[in-house]
Amino acid sequence: MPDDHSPAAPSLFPAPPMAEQERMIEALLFACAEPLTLAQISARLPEGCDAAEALGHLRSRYAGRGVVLTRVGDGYAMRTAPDLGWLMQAERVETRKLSRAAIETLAIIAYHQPVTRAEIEEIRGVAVSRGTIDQLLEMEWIRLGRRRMTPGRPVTFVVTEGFLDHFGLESARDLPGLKELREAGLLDSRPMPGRPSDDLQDEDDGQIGQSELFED
Amino acid sequence: MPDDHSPAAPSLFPAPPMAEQERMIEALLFACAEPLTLAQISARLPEGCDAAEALGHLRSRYAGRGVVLTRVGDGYAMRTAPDLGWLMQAERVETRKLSRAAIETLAIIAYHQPVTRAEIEEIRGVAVSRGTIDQLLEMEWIRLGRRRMTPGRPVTFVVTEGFLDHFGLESARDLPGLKELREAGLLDSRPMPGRPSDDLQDEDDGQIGQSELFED
Amino acid sequence: MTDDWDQPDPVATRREAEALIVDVDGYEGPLDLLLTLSRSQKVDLRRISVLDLAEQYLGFIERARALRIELAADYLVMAAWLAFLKSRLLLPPDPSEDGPTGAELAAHLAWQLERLQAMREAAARLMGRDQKGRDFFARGAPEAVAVTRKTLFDASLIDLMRAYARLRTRDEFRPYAFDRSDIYPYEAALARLSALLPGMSDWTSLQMWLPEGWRGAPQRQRSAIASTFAATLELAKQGQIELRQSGTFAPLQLRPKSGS
Repeated sequence: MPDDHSPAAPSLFPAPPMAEQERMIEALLFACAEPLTLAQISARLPEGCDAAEALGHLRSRYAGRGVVLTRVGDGYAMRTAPDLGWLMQAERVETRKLSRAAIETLAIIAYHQPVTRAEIEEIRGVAVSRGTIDQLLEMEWIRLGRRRMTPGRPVTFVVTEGFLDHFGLESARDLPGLKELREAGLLDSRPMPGRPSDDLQDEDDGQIGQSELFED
Repeated sequence: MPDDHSPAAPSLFPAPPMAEQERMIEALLFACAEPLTLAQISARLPEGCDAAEALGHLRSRYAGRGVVLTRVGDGYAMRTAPDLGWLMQAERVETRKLSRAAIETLAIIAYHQPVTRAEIEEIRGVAVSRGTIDQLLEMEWIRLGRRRMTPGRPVTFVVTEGFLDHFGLESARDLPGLKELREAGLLDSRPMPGRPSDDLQDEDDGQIGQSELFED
Repeated sequence: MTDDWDQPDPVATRREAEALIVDVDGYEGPLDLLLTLSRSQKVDLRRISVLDLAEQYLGFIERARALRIELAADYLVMAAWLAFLKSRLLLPPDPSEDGPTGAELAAHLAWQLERLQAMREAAARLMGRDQKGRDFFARGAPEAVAVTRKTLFDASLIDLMRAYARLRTRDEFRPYAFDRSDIYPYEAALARLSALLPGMSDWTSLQMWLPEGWRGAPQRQRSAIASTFAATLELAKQGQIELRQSGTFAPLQLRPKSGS
């Protein structure tokens, strides 16, 4: 809003002062274990609040503290500072051990998303075993993306906000080494020389998908 | 800080600075499900720390914030500031799994939309209770679609944006088909002995059904 | 004879063979094996000699075959493809032949290996990151101040997909029921024949006894003949009618048995 003094929708009460808005968001984010989006936060605040600005203040207030305000995809959450993880040994939750195949499949989905099962198999050079995709879906680290507009219209997979949250990523763009991999051409989909058409189509589609997800 | 150079118990390493001790306690109290006593906090901090003093600092740091450091019995915990309790009122939600009837009905609507009640019953093989449909309508996961141009002009059901949002789908056509469910290991059925053609036909059927439904 | 002593130790041979089995099991397919073999060249994957790599792989497959180790089909497919690639790389290119050159195919394979390697490294880096619940933590005691009680029904995508899969699976196992509209039941034929019997006196052909509407379409007629024939056998057994046939495939005739 350009002018705070003339809100678009006139309200019966003036919006609380910024310091108070900050307190409210602080309380909300502390109370929730899951990230809250800007829209969800705004919906809970009184009318006329500027959640985005208050969030900015809150974020700098917590910079360098034992608990920090982090961004997770479209949401915001409070998390303990990563350098203090050793203090919380007792709170550690043992996550299910993922097989090597599952970890590689997850990485391929994260870096190549949206990606089809056939493409995952192409990259790994082996069939994706039963239950691997199932397990990742169940952990809610991956979800279904748009169907690919190629013959057979195969389903695609993308990573979720839960994945970003788990690995402390603000967005899929922040995946480690993404830029280098892309520059090295290792995220392209190159058809085998001499193999025609539908692979090329695949490639185009894949690139559109990538740019949609990764470009801002 | 009274005297950093002569700790009570001689230690091999100097205790972390007070600001660091404060950070540690902040993280601990944030991450722990239960209130922690002074003794418990001390036991988890590195040797030579003064938990009581750090707690005092932390307490004044949070004074007047949206979250405050409070004493709970013998322990300490972070709690929402009492004046902001109203913010958490809508927080109290009890999550329950959808009944089997409801999830099956929902799945049929998602895969076959627009679909009439009679068609749902035909697929499920049992009557669909009024309550089930009402519940899904109330959750705003389904809504009424166009009336079917057949005798009686029955109403049809389709899934909503809210449904897509909840299940992380871009569109209902991204749901995996029968063949893909099987490949993903979600469908464990083997073709019945001696009926291979039938099974194949079924698979095809599923796909034809899907494309008929979703092609525009 | 000292010759015996020159023979390789059978136990050692067997051990070697077993090691190879373990190794083949340890690889996740031919591409993984190729990547492992490529490490022996100790160069950047971009500068790797695909020809050497092909030799190594083919050598590995040969050894496995010599030891009679069962190799999965995809290992053999890759061996065939590498043998083809090797010939393309070694022979001067034939200008009349179209399709990709050996160098192009080799470059693609090198790129595939590099990509797989890159994804493995990315996976390792990903798992090496700080993880929630291990290195950083969410609120341990999320507050949910109770006042308004609202029941929220929840379901996940996997629940939805499983529900649908379950429904469709049940469909596949639905007991087989055939279309009965073209079937003339035996019970009906018996009832009909018994009812008509008193009005008949002389030999009549079985065909005459078929019900209305079952004499036209071959499928319906076949069913009616079969049922009616079965019914006549039953009535003959009961002593109510007599049956006769003048020759093989001749029309079957029946009449009520005198005295019945």
